[in-house]
Amino acid sequence: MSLLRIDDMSAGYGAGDVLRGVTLSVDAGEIVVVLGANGAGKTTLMRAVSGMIPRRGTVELDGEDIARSSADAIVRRGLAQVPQGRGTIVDLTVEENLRAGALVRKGKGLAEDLDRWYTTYPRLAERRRQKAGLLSGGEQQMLAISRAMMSRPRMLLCDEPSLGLSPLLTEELFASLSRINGELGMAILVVEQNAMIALEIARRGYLLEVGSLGDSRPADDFASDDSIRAAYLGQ
Amino acid sequence: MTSLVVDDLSMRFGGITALDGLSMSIDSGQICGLIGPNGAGKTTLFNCVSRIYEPSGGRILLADLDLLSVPAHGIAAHGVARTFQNLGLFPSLTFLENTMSGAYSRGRAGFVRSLSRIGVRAEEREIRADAYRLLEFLDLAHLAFEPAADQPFGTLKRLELARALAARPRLLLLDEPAGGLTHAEVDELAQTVRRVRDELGLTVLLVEHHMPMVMGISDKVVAMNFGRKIAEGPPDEVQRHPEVVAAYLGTRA
Amino acid sequence: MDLLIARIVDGLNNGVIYGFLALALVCVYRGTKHLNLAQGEMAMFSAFIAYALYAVGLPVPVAVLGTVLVGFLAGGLVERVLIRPLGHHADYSILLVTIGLFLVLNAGAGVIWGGDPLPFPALVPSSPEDYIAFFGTRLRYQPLLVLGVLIVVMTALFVLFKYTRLGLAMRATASNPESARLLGIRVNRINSLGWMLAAGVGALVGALIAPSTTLTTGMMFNFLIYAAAAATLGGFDSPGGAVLAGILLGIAENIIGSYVWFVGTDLKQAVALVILLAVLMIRPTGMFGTKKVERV
Amino acid sequence: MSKRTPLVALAATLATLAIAGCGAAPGSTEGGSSSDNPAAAAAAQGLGIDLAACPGDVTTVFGPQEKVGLTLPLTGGPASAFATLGPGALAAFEQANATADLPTKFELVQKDDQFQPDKTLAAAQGLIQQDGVVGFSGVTGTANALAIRDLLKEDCIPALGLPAGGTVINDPAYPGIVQTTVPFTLDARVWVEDVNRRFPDGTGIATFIGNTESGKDYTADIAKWMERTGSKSRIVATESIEATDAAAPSSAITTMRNSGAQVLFAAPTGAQCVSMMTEMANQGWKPITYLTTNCASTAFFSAAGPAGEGVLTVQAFKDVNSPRFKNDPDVQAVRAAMEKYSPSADPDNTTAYGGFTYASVFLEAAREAAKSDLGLSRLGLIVAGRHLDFHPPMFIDGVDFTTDGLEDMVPVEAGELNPWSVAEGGFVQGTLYDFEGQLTD
Repeated sequence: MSLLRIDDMSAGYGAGDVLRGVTLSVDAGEIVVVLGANGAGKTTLMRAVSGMIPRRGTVELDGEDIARSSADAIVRRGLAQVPQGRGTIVDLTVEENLRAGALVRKGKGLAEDLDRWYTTYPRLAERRRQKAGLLSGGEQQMLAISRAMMSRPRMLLCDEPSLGLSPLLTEELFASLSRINGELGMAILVVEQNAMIALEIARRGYLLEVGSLGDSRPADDFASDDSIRAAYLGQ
Repeated sequence: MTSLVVDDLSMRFGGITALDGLSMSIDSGQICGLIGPNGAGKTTLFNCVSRIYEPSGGRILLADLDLLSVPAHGIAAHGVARTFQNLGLFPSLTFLENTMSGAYSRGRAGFVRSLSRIGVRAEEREIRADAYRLLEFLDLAHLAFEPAADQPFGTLKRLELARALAARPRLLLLDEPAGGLTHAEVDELAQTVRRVRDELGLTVLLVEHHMPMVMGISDKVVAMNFGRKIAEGPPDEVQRHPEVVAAYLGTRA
Repeated sequence: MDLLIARIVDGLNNGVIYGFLALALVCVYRGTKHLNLAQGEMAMFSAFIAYALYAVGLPVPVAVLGTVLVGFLAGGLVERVLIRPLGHHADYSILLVTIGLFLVLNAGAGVIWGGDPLPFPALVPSSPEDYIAFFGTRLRYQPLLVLGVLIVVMTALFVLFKYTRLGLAMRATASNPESARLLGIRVNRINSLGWMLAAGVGALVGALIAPSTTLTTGMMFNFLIYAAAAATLGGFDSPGGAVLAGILLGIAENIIGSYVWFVGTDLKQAVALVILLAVLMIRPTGMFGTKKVERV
Repeated sequence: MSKRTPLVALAATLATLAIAGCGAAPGSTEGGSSSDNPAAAAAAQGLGIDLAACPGDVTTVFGPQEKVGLTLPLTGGPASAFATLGPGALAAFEQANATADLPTKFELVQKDDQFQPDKTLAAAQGLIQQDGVVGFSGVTGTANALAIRDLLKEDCIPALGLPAGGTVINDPAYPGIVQTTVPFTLDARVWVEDVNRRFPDGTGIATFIGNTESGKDYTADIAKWMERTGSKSRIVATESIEATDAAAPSSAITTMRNSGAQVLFAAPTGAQCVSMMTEMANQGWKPITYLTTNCASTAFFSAAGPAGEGVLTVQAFKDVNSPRFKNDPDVQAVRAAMEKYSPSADPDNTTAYGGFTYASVFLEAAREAAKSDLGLSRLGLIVAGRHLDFHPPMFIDGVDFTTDGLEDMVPVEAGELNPWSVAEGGFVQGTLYDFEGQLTD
């Protein structure tokens, strides 16, 4: 059974739907990427899944219906978010941001978790007492991923992690997502414009074109044909 | 015949270089598409040309006029008009009034004459007639006396175009005109932009993510990434340019 | 010298009240970034409730704790019924609603308890003979008690904000509500809690200072102006800053009013506002406020 | 619907204006006829009233049923302090309607003015134009009375029995306005005379005065009487307080204490009466303290507790809550009248008795007018109001209500200077000061 199952979901902001009849699934332990050019509706898709905007249709996490749950409830059910633009809580320190990520879960292991992410992203450890607003873009992205992982989610949503980052940093970041997937068996749904890098770590991919989602295809398939280029650059 | 020349333009915000020695040019009467991934510097360039930003270095020439020597509020009078991503219209004014509001920059009546009303009426009549002709041209005349509020987004986009044209520009800057439009509306808008260029003889700089539109109407395309120009040329060339493909699709390291 | 000390003590007495009420303002602001103009009237109404509890025979400390509890619940109710339905971006409407609440509470208290000032018993001995002599002036137990409770409450709030999960959730919500939701924080509940805390602190202020101001419907009006000034001066997100700014404001206004010949008592309020303006021109975030730090 | 409301209101206003205008026109043409009555002409001339300028005939005797207006704060902050005045006044009018043999029954119409002068003016206009009141009783507040006196003068409508202590109220240009409370100038005169008596060689005086209109009266009157009585005392500290300031006035007290003053003249507002006394006790400062008559209520002094001991106030009214007047037959009669004729009146509230007393001045003037040649008319009321000499039942013995045309404009010119006694739980009888005929300038 799919960990995340979305069936015929539509969503938008006020007048008119931006997404129309989207169907998508993510299995446990899998990285799935949604590719799409700017303006295709990637962020709308993410915000619809995470309950930040109203949506219609089926949204299930591990068989539980979350289509009518509020955004915070969805997170508490184990679907963690890395929002576009990283959602850094700028007035809190790096460590407070991480602790805020762990607020939804009860139980012990906070120190171990902090340790784990400081080890994964040593630059965060160096800046743990700094205000998070002072971090560079790449560091803030690392913070956003670690913070989402601090809730020990069942699944991670990543909205365009490469945004505003240099190719080198993007590469580094995707490598870390791949490790998180490998080491923790974490299912990850990532929407991303940078197709080549995303496809490198994903098992399957979807192509989002102005509000409608194509069928899922194995990552290698995309790499070998021209469909993405056509979608991104026209014709 | 060159209309807009951007020469070695740089723009730095704090420690970040948003434009890095960028040069490009558009011939008079051309439609030029400006593309690039998020954060490539398109909007920064756009805002430099429309004089919202003061570049850190370089030149911008419109025909023989040094645009950077013109004060920001004066560029409209020198033939540069722009549209906005999220519509800069007045919802309570009618279509005609909104269109007329675009013409104030070319009004000849100064402050004193406006006060004394000498010659102002005649000028106002002229502007009104002009605005109405523009609405007719853009198939909006039937809405001339309707308020802008509550009209469909696609219609308002065309109204914004009408308002920009009311300033009788030589150079029209379009900032993501396709954003928020449906497929059909985008096609319609593309045709309109073409027609405007053909019939009014404008030069158009278009920043747009919607590739089919850019590739469909542009005479030339400039692609940017990380503040630099990575390709410039006809659409089908730019589309296949390896650096452009890499910028959009990413690369395998 | 003795006179100067007396004036500092006088200023301190008022400053403690400014600081205390400012603390309540900060509680709402920290959670929700809203300024509650009805804060003073809520405190005044709470003091009357304490009086009513005392009048039916409860011991004074129980009456005070009782009104804090009532205030706490009422604060939550106000948030739930009046503020939340307006949505998260309704800053202007929320300001108007708090003005409305101000008027309703003021008129309501007048209708219920009348216009005559009521005597409210202090928690500590407060007959004219109860004081500690201090350089020719009298340190009285009542303001000392207010100061003591203020320090305790401020410390408690500091610990709450800085060292507890709840406090972290409140700070995260205040700084970036959208992100907070995406971390699973129940933002609405946190906002409620901010109002509850503020109303609880306000109730405590009202009941504690009523013995020295006497209990009337107008008792909080002026204090709110000073408290808002103190909260602004101290930086709206800093409990310690608001309290310190309140105390300094009380002392400064008194010293300047007494020793600068053209100021006098008539212009004391103006002094507070001039200090406010001066500080804001130099430090827009207040003396102890957090600067918004963010890299592009 | 919501859009139509202002239109309806506008239409109503225009209609009202039109009716008022039509009503005034024939009246003004007939106005000349009143000069046919030589008694009326003489009486009017004596008070400087131009009968020809009055709309309608002010000499027309009232019908069997007329309306009297009263403006007071029923909503807003001051409402709780003053609203009880209305039911007290109502008791007096209803009692008179039921028992007195006046040819006219008076219906009291109360209107809210929130204690704001501009609203008082609007309320008074409404009372005159819509309700057609023939007079006012109990317009509350000096500034409020000032706001409407031109309107009343234009319409030649009397206002008798005003709880407005300001010195400016007693102005010969406005003969129809009759004050009925301890005027602040009496307060100031008594304080100065009492200090002169205690300290023939002079002493230092501190003043603590509210930053209000009446505060200005106090400051001016204190200076005036100190000069006229040749007082050897000096004012050594002048502190003021904003009307809205609720903080204990510790800094002002500190300053006054350090001035070495032996005497304090204090005129703060409302609850400040209490916090001032408490703060003085807290600082251990015990000058001879004279406190404004506005503070002379048992409620304030009870709240002040031991701090009120010995503080002096001028009193003209019987304090219904003090042991001294608990069993006073007049107080009990008024209490009975309130219980019978206006059950909503609070029989323990001083202000309610005040309302009764203000109304009783109007009713006394009505009685006198009915007996006079002028009869019970608007002019009759004005003339009678300016020539009253009686003892309202709620006045302390020895204090009378006396007016004498434009010669003596100040009706209440005597008062007892009474110290508060904590042990008695009330003011105890002190010295009676009587300046009959000496306060009008």
